[in-house]
Amino acid sequence: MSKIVKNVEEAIRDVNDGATIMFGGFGLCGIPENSIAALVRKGVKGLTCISNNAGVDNFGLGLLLQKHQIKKMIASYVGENAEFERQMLSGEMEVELVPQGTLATRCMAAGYGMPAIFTPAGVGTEVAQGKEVRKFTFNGVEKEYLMEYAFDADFAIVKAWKGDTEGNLIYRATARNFNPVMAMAGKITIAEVEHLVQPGELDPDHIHTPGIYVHRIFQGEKFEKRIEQRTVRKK
Amino acid sequence: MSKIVKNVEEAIRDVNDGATIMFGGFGLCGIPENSIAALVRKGVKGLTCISNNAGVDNFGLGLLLQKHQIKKMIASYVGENAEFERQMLSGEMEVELVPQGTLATRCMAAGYGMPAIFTPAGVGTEVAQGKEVRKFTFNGVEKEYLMEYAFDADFAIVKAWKGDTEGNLIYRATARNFNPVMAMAGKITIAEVEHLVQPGELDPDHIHTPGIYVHRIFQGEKFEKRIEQRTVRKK
Amino acid sequence: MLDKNGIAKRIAREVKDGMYVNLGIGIPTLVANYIPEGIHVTLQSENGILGMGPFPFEGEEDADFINAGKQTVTLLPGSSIFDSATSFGMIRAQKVDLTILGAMEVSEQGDIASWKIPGKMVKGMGGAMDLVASAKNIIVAMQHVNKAGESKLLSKCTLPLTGVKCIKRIVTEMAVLDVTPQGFKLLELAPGVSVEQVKNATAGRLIAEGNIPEMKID
Amino acid sequence: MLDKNGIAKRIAREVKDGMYVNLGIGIPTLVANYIPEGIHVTLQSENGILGMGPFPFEGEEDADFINAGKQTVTLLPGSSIFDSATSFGMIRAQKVDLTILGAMEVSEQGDIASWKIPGKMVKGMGGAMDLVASAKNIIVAMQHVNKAGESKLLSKCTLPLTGVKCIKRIVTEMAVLDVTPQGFKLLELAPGVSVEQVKNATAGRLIAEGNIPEMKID
Repeated sequence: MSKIVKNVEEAIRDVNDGATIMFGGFGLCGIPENSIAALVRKGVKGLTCISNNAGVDNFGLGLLLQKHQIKKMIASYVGENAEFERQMLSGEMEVELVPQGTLATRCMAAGYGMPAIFTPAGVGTEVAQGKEVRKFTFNGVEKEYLMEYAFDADFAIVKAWKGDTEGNLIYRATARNFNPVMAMAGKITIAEVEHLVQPGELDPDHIHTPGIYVHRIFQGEKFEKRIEQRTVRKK
Repeated sequence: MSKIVKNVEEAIRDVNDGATIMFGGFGLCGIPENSIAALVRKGVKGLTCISNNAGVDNFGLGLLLQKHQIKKMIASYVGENAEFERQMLSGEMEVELVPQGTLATRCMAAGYGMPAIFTPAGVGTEVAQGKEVRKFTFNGVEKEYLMEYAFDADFAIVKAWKGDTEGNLIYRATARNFNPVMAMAGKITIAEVEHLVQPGELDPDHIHTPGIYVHRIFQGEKFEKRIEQRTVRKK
Repeated sequence: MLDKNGIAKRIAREVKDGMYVNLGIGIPTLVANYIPEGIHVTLQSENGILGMGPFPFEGEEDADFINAGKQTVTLLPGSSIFDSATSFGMIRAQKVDLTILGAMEVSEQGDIASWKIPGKMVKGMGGAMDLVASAKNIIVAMQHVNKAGESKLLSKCTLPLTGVKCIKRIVTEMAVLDVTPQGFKLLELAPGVSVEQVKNATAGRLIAEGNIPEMKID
Repeated sequence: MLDKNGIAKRIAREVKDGMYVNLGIGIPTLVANYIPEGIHVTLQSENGILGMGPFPFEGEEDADFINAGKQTVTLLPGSSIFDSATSFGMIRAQKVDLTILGAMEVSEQGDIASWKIPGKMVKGMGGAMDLVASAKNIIVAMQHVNKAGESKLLSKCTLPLTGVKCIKRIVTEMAVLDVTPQGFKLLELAPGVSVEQVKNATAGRLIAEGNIPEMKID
């Protein structure tokens, strides 16, 4: 039973209309760009996407947005995307804005088999509407917390730097971000990697995502790795 | 403000009678043996120890046990220690047995600033006595979960393979075990390492415990690294 | 009647290609020795290993490489190491396909007792409560009767429980049995064991319908 | 009146040796440029960095190395990388000593609004709600009045909140103020700014007792 799929089309073969999908990445950093492009080509519709951001107008999840493939977006920050704002304000797309830490922790909760977690983020704000608020004394301080539920995603699609045929993944620098917590959380987890290697080539002490979480893995055909804000200093 | 302390005595200088301490390690693997020995020498009493195991009669936490320094032990498995069993059955020492995953997750909860977590472990058993039981539907299955509280420990004492002067830690193989989750959870975290190195010598992508969690670090004088069950096969 | 290795051999037949398997201490550990050729199985050890290998060669043992039974082990190519919270996270999230563990008692409801004899022995539950509460597929490997000759398959457990309504299948030296709403359903007999013998050794309700086949082991 | 860099300079004086500091987008980011020599500070970026360094040299930028503002950055020796759950875990657990962020409005109770203008702009809260709900020490860096000339220091916020009763200190182009049970307490004035000017620019209760010293910046 090999986890290797021969290409991105095979990896997303059963991602159908109406699926709930987690996408790793922060901004355009560490996004599964090959898989996103394939989902655009496949034309699946009515997707619920869980991702910290929504890409930019012509890259990342912005490509799915342009084709109106996203029914609902669950994200923490969507500021860099004019088409997103248009679809949201016009009501064409449903949007659930979630604090970034809550987003990450709801992924983690799913990956750790915890149905719900408590966080102080959003207490007293509109994020708390309709949610259970509970007081806990933690480290000697009494404080209110929101109960937030683990995400329930059909697929997690992540991008790693290196992966082996057992599904073990290693991320590079801040391209790690949401990828490990989402990889743990998907019912089916698809990993696209820059370098697919043989078992034994990755140091067991340095694996970020143990292979048990990864169901399908492939080496991406091409990684553009676009930079959103190129900031440099002179030599 | 350096995190480096010159020796183990300085590292445990303010561990006083009645302190609650987390000890990393699984069995005798990855235990902070220099710190344990120093606590024995210091003679602090009335300790509450949170550790998966309680050492063996003449090594690890067993040494603190022999000197009657432990008031209460919170552990998941204590089967290898005759003196432990004696003190427990005689009532000399208070014992709270906690499922291993619950133990780890209660540490993690503290490290992640989550006052409580939900786990199915122990539902319907004596572990559930007096605890809140709550039903959740998670991944389509309704199930009962116990609410378990984050630990509140004055100190976490961990052992790592390599550490740098910023407090970043890397563990080796299964000596990792509880060390990273406890390192995150202590109000004051003390790390003894086999190799203390300069900033920049550890790859940022391979740090298991970011330095922010570690308050004091030192290179242990001597590591015996005793093996509990030597099992081998013939060449 | 099977010996311990026989029980392990029979259980090894439940292991399928691609599975992630957690083996408890005792008989379950022996299962690793009998996994059929050509089947790729990854062993999880709850102290933080995926891809656990055999014991090290003499002189190559290393204190930093142990399994959940504190035995020195090796890692296979493609293995990974993780912390205890992650380990039990993957257990709770049902990423581990099959859990095999020992027991002192199993009830016909699928309850299991395995960690405590009041006033006598309290070693602690270790990871057993987490495993039984979460695993989607649990096989108990144990003797059918205890050292006093009393059945360990009961209508109700007498010892403190490890978990409730969680055990699906039991393999003993005498038989393979499933826990069903009607009771222990006898599926297979060990070579040379009769239905009558299993009935006598089973205190809980036993269902033995039709012709019970003999276990296939080798 | 201070310019943006002046505000950043003043805030940099709040940063102490050994601190872990999270800097928000905008003015807070500038604070990094003014941290006094000889003080060792570790910058946290909530996308998963401890030990964030300056922007890369031209031609050395790398798409895999960005900060929470999506800008290309470098790592300093002794840095570490971690996932988003760990990042916000350390924020919730109050391991980050000081958080500096911008705001649209702050109330005299310490409430903050910073993420949404109904019907107009909804960028999302990003990590701001997590940061303000957890941080033990938060400084807001902002202009005293908005582009329409209206005060941003109010008795009550009018925009959707980011967090309640969490802001301790505010540094604007005009003043340093603390949030106290009695209202905004004026601590320091920017060079050339009078108490009267601050009063006029502050819609919430302002407490200006005794002789208000001038800010020290350089």
